[in-house]
Amino acid sequence: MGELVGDGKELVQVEHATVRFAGDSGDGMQLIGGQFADLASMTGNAICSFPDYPSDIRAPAGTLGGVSGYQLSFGDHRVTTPGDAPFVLVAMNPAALKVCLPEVQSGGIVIVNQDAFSPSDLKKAHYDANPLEDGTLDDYRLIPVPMTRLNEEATLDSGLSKVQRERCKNFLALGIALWLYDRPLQPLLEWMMKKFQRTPEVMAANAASLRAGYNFANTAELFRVSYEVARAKLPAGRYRRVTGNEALALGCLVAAQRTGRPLVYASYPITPASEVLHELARHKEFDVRVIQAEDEIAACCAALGASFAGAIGITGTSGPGLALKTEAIGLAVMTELPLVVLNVQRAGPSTGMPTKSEQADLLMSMYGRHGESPAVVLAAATAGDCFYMALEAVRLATKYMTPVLLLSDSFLANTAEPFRIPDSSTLPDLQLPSKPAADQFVPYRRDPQTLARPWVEPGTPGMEHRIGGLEKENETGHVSYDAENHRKMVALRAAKIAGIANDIPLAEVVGPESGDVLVVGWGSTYGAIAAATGEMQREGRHVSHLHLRHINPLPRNLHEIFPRFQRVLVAETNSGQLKMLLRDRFSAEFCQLNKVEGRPFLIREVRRAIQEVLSRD
Amino acid sequence: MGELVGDGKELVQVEHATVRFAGDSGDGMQLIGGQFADLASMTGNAICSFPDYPSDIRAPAGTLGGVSGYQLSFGDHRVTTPGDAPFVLVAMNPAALKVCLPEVQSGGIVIVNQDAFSPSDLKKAHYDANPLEDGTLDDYRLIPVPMTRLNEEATLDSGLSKVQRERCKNFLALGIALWLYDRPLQPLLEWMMKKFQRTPEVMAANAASLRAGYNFANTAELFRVSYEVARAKLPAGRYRRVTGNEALALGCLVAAQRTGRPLVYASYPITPASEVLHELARHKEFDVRVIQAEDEIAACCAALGASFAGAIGITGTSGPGLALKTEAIGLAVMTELPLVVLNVQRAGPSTGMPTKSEQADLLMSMYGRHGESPAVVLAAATAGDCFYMALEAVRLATKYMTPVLLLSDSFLANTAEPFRIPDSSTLPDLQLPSKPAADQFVPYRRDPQTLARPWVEPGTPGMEHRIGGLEKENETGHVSYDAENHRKMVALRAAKIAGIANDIPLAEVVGPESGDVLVVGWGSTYGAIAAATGEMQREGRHVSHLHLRHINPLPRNLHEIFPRFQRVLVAETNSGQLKMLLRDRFSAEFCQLNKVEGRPFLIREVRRAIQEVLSRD
Amino acid sequence: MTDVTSSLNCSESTSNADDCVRTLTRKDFQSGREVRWCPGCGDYSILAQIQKLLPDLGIRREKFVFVSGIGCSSRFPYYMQTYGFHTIHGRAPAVATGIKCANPDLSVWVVTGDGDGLSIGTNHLIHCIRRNVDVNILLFNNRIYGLTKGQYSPTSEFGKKTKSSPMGTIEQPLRPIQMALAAEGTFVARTIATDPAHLHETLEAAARHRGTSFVEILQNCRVFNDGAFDTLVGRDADEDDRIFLRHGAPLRFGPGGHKGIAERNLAPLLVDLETEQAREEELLVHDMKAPSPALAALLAALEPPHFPMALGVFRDVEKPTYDELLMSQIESLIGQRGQGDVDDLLNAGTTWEVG
Amino acid sequence: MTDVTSSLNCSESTSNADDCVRTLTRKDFQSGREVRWCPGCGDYSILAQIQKLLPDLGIRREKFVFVSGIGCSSRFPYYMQTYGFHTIHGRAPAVATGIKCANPDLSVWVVTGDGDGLSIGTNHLIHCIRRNVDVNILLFNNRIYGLTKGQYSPTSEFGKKTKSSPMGTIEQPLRPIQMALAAEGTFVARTIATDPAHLHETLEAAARHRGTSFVEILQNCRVFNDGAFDTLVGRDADEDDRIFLRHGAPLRFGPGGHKGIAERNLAPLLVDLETEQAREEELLVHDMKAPSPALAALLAALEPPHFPMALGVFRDVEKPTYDELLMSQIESLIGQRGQGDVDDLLNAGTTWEVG
Ligand SMILES: Cc1ncc(C[n+]2csc(CCOP(=O)(O)OP(=O)(O)O)c2C)c(N)n1
Ligand SMILES: Cc1ncc(C[n+]2csc(CCOP(=O)(O)OP(=O)(O)O)c2C)c(N)n1
Ligand code: SF4
Ligand code: SF4
Ligand SMILES: [Mg+2]
Ligand SMILES: [Mg+2]
Repeated sequence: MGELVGDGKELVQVEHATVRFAGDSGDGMQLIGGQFADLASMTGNAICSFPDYPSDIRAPAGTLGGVSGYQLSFGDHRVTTPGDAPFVLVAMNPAALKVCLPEVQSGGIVIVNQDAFSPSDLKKAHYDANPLEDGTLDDYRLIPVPMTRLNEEATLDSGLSKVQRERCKNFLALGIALWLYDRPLQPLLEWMMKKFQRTPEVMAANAASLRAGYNFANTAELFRVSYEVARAKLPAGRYRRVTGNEALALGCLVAAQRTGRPLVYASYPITPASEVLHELARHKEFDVRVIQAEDEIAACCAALGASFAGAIGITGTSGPGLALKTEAIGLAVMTELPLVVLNVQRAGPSTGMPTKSEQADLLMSMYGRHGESPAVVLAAATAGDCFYMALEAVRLATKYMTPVLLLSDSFLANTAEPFRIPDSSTLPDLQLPSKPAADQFVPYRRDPQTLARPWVEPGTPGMEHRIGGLEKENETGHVSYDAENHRKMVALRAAKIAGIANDIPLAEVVGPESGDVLVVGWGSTYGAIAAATGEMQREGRHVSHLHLRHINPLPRNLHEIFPRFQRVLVAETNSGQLKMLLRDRFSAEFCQLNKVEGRPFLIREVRRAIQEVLSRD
Repeated sequence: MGELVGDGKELVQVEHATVRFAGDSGDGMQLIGGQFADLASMTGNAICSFPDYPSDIRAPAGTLGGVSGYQLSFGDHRVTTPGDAPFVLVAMNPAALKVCLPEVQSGGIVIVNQDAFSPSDLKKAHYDANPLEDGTLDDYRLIPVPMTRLNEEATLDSGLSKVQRERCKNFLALGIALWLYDRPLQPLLEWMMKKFQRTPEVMAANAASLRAGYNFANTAELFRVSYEVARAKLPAGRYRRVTGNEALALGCLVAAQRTGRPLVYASYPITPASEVLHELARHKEFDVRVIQAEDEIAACCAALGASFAGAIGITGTSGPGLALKTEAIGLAVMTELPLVVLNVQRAGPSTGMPTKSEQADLLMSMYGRHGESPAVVLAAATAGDCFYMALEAVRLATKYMTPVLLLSDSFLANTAEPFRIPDSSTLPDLQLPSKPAADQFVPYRRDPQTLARPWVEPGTPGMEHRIGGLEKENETGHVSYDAENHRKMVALRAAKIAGIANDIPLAEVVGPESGDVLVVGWGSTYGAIAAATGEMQREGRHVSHLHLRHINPLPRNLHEIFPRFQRVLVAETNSGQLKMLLRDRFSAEFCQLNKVEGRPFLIREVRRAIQEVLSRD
Repeated sequence: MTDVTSSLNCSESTSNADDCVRTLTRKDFQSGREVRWCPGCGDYSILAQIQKLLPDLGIRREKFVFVSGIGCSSRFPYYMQTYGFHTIHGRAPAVATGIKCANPDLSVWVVTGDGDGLSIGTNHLIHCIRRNVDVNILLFNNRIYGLTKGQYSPTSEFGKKTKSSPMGTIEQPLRPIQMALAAEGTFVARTIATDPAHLHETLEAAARHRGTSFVEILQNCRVFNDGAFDTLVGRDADEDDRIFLRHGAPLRFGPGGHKGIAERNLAPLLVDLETEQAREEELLVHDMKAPSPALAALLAALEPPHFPMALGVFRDVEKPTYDELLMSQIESLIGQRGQGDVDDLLNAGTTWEVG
Repeated sequence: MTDVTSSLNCSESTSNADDCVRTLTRKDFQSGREVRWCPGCGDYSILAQIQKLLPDLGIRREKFVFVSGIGCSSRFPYYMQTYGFHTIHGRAPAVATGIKCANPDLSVWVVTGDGDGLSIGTNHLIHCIRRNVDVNILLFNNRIYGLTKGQYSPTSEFGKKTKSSPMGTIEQPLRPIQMALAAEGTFVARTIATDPAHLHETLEAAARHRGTSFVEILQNCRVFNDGAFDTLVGRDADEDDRIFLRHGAPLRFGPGGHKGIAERNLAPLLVDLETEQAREEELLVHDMKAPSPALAALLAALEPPHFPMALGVFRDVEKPTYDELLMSQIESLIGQRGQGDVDDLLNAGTTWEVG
């Protein structure tokens, strides 16, 4: 149902919308996407966005390899994914159109820069005919806009060079989108003021373009309707936008601050984990000591050495790097030192598809070490959760003197979502256990509660001691090859990790406490599963969602929950790794939803799987 | 029942006996142990032996750390372990007595060199009192022999130096043992002839010592009885003694020979795998190309490079080294090249107990790689089986173009047992599939039967192509980030490995085809499980044994076998790794027998576990 | 590289004519895959020179193998119509060693980067050079991590600001030539992608050398470290910043060769020949065969602003190669013992007959 | 190592008196664990000298950390009554880097072997030296893999017969000193376990140096490579086989110092001073501060039979250390921005209020 707007156009209420901006790497799509996202958030919508830029090496302008896109989804209720399919596509050139069109909803709106469809442009995008004319777009509402020309006119007397003016084009596109979703320009203009302080003429030109786009949409009657997405009821507070990698970096930094120890982050660059390194390198005022190591082995060893010396030692990487860290993680298990290993997963095996997302390192994180070598394994569920799970990783590592592997993935790393900024005083307390007195100190004498050994760093008078990778004699920590002692130590190391189950939150069922299907997920699949189960619950289906953030150890209460559901659907973007862990420990009727395509679940894929399971027997 | 022997002593028939020789590293215990073993074999017994020498760095003479022992078990029927507990201990000094006594059967015979029990000797062994006098040995039949003196007398006119003569002492001890078990000296004297050809006086002195020991036992009435172990009914043929590591090396060499390709064995030394490297380095006349690499990463990469170039590329290591090879093994998975990785397991985690035995690298072999990265996993059951499994590893690697991990362990590596020498013509045929014609060649076009891609090595005209670790486009092998293609390739790689189940032997049940308990084992636990289940079967229990040599993929028929038994007892020297794999795939009532002490199962431990399971409900 | 004569022989040529070495052209070495480096990347020029060089080596095309690690530079093999292996980060020299030992008749080329070869891969690079495995190693040095979008590398200059060093690096750069010399490389050279002629001649010398040839190629990363070598060659070049090494020739450089390098107490000394003609005979004379490492070490350390950067061959000496020695041990043992017989081996040592 | 003065201060001394640096003795550094090297192993003498040296450094005992990899040599930390970390094979320099960055006030020592440091660990060793992390690296070079019972190592001489090279190795040995110099080590020295005085003085110089100190210690493996260095020091020593480097002194050696080393075209030249007194002033003068690497490179390559092996300090120069620079960046940023405030950081950038 739509109401009449002033100038006779209709304003249609929608619950939710998905928009994608796409153009050449040089076109500034990430910038305007981010601005639209902030604006939508500031004006009260729930949002989630995902940038996808060209994989690795920069491709020539105008080619398919060079397309850079930014998709966001916003709505009047909780939005947990960037959206299955855009309703609006803004394409700055033929390549962008070609790459993105397949995902656009049929009947969706396609806004293109018609000035960028010259024969040579078309050729670069491998178009034989002009898609604006050959019927390619019949199923869509095509809105051709002479963006280049409009932008030129709008910025004519800005005093900038042609090239500089050309660069304002993206704001013209943004202006159109803002009109379409009935958004005010003011906040954006203010942001520009700040951003381009030092270059007022650039500011002016961008503002002119922005207005030009907005007004053009308004006057040229491009659209029969414009859309309104009502405010969402979000928890009150101050918000910012974060990506998963930003949140990981923030989490590590804040965690170290709360322990009162310096953070030593040792890492070797690798896609998609490098941003954590970049981010932390920028905050040395927090006594963050960043080591760019010569390789992942050195990075993990340096982090472990730092932990031995009393700092918060953290290392971050992705699959191929994790492979190289396993031996050092094993050393952390034997020496029972705190160590946090961030693994931002990417699609494998081997070098695989470095920029694509997958959850296939779970079993490696659990078992990818020789010998009986138990460690804590955690997984962040959302971009914002990366922050909290980093705190949790440091909490468990230091409290239990153990390596902790924290899993994220390429999708989480790049997804941006509004993050409710916590007041640091409300964050978990990471007080470190106090040291024993020198005359009480025995290197492997454990806290009866946690089974953790004392953390006594070099520099502490009177407690000089030696540790290493050879089996330790119980309590003394001396080297021991004794059979009985080995049995005991293997058991103690296992018991220590298992015992952590008593110190983590119980698993939560979202939806009916019992029913037909319980969808169990972990990590970045949270958004799609939450959306799919949420929808079906609203449709009255007996479908619930349980999301695991602690994988080793698992929450204590799973054995109570699983029996309450007819079937347990384990959904993960791998071939069934969590399923295997669950089957080993629980006897429920497990079904699987697996996707190994280097892409996250779509909401509809999860729905379909649940329906399929519901329709069984 | 005993019969009278000539000189009035009794000759007692026993089915089976276990003897241990122990002394200082310098005392030549390994040598006489080996000779006793050969002699027992040659005179028709079944045998199994295990040396245990000081762990790593050489300890001072006479100290506990310096004790070197050799235990063997021989009998009139199949012998599959070195024996739970020695019936006879020959101890050359107090340290040897102290280290070995705890394992000797009470009532057993303890032969010591009484000349080596001076106060200073006792002190080195941390004996406060002389165990020969203070009742320590009350539960045993102590036979003190003045070995040093007897040896001196026997070798007096050998013309050798005192030091050289001192070295003959071990043969004196051997002489006593041979008399005790009623063995002829002749074969041994012949062996000496050969062995000491170039030094006749050394030969003479050793022979004199040997006779002296034998005669002393005979005349000095040391023993009321001597023992006879009747011939065993063994498969006819020519035999030799092999350790697991020798058999691995032989297997790799012979396998390569049968493919007609050179063997490139690239390795970095590590206990307990180094002997494979040493052994292969000695056989260059078989065109064995041994590369001692700078580390395990290089070793695995060099072996893989060799495979790419058309050779049989094999690398060998133990746990810590396997950790470093995982990334390269992943590359082998993606490039679908043949690669054999030998992992002689040792006790972990981390550096652990390098000389001790454990089976705790199974899950790492299965899942210790990032991404969905399936590989073949095999495990040798006995020392001799190491030879055949090496052949099997090369067969599967080359036929299916896949990495194969072959697991052995420290116990198998060092156990020596008689090996029936095969006629090479009877060994499996390892013919390589023929290459496609140049115009037919597509790098990732698969054989419909095996799903293997063609193996075309550089140097082949007209088939130049490129491979690598990035995801491959189906068929062409070009780099591809396409989602659908990735899904397909992940599935194809998995299907290829799963399909191998049709090309491996069905699992065999030893004992009743159905019953109360099926003991499932893998790897080096074969001997103890076979002995325990064999005994209990003879006692009429409905207990059977199934031993897995192929772990990924598993034999096709397990799902038919498991239901036929009330309970399935999975026995392994780890915390339950195979059990986890089985629980994920089969629903039987699984019980576990796990031992993580750096030591193999004793027969009685397996028996006890089976009894415990039998006694349930 | 492979013995040239051995593979010139066309009698072993197969049906398809273009395999006959005489007919090979540059085009024969283009894989046809779309070359995917950034516009203006220095890698293009290196690819072009290699494709130009290979036909002249008299080696059959199927005998070439290009092995690389991971990095922009390491995409190289995909563009060559030869056998190629794009391996994992830093490990190409180890893979190449395995390839060469499996088939010493191949011409094996390693393409690596300053991160691939001197950060994660240093160990393999050094041991490959030390063993003198007969492979040609090309290290594309752009002094940055390109593929991962611009972190500093072990060859980045001290203080360089990058994504991972916002306040500037605090690490002294490694000098690839120094490392290769210290590992006693038998062929060690430096060239630059922007000087096609020098690049070509250096690559050819490397190809003709038996044993490990190590070539550092200065290469511009247009996107993340643009202009790093502009003062050496090209429009903005300063002739005082470079010196070309020529075996047996005195060390002269600068406009008109009016400058030279002498030595005092084994430290380099700049000589201005315009003002001090006399001292011409004091100039050091380049000797790439010098048995002592001192001269090469002196040259490897020369760098602007105080000295010119040396381009050319630092060392070129003959030593037996790893693969030769490996095969000769095999042959000599076969000579002694004869071709191994499996049954004899199985029956070796103490054996006995049962029933 | 740690700034001595800073830790001499006894006011911060704790109750247990023996922590006060003035009272420390050799015994204070003995862990009491039974030392488990083979009888006659060269490692014993190194352990003794270290335990003798540490009390004299004026550093509180709790500030010493010994880090090792895997090998006989790497058991070292267990015998020291200091903090110690017996890590994994080849990785000690990386672990030590983490330790030093976490607490720059510690005196960090790395103990490694020729296999641990120059085979599997080469990469970390080189990058640690290049970064000039303020740690002391002791490489026990026995030219063999001891712990794994006698395979050849990267420093084993060419042709050596070992368990893994029954026909002799086919690899040219690495020269540890050359590698350390090429990585631009700020302190590079060689000594030998059988000369306690020289060992002690070299270790002390290493300890006093700020930045990475690299010391190659020639060490006899009694069991698997006995006598490897007998001609250098001890009963069977030949004075012609060794030369002791002294800063500022001419390179003389041999009985009565009657021989010396000069140079021609940067190649070493043997001078017999008995026959050619005159040439005395031609002798090279050792300069461990030389900015050019040529002299050190020349000396590092000297080896019997033609030349003596050089013992002593090849290079000792001052450069800022990695850990200093790391901390100074932190301090300067705190200077600019003030101590970081977590809430400010969380609220940085674009934020907005909801509800
Ligand atoms: C084990 C592993 N670690 C890290 C990476 C990520 N990575 C790929 S290339 C590269 C560095 C590339 O730099 P360089 O070798 O100089 O090559 P360039 O791109 O500059 O040509 C890194 C860190 C990886 N692919 N694998
Ligand atoms: C990852 C790994 N690979 C191999 C080994 C086996 N290993 C232990 S020490 C060693 C070499 C020791 O040689 P060196 O460093 O010279 O020390 P040394 O014993 O001679 O003092 C090897 C290969 C190991 N422990 N870990
Ligand atoms: S990033 Fe740099 S090195 Fe990589 S392709 Fe682009 S220009 Fe070349
Ligand atoms: S093996 Fe060699 S290096 Fe090791 S402890 Fe014994 S003598 Fe020393
Ligand atoms: Mg680079
Ligand atoms: Mg050594």
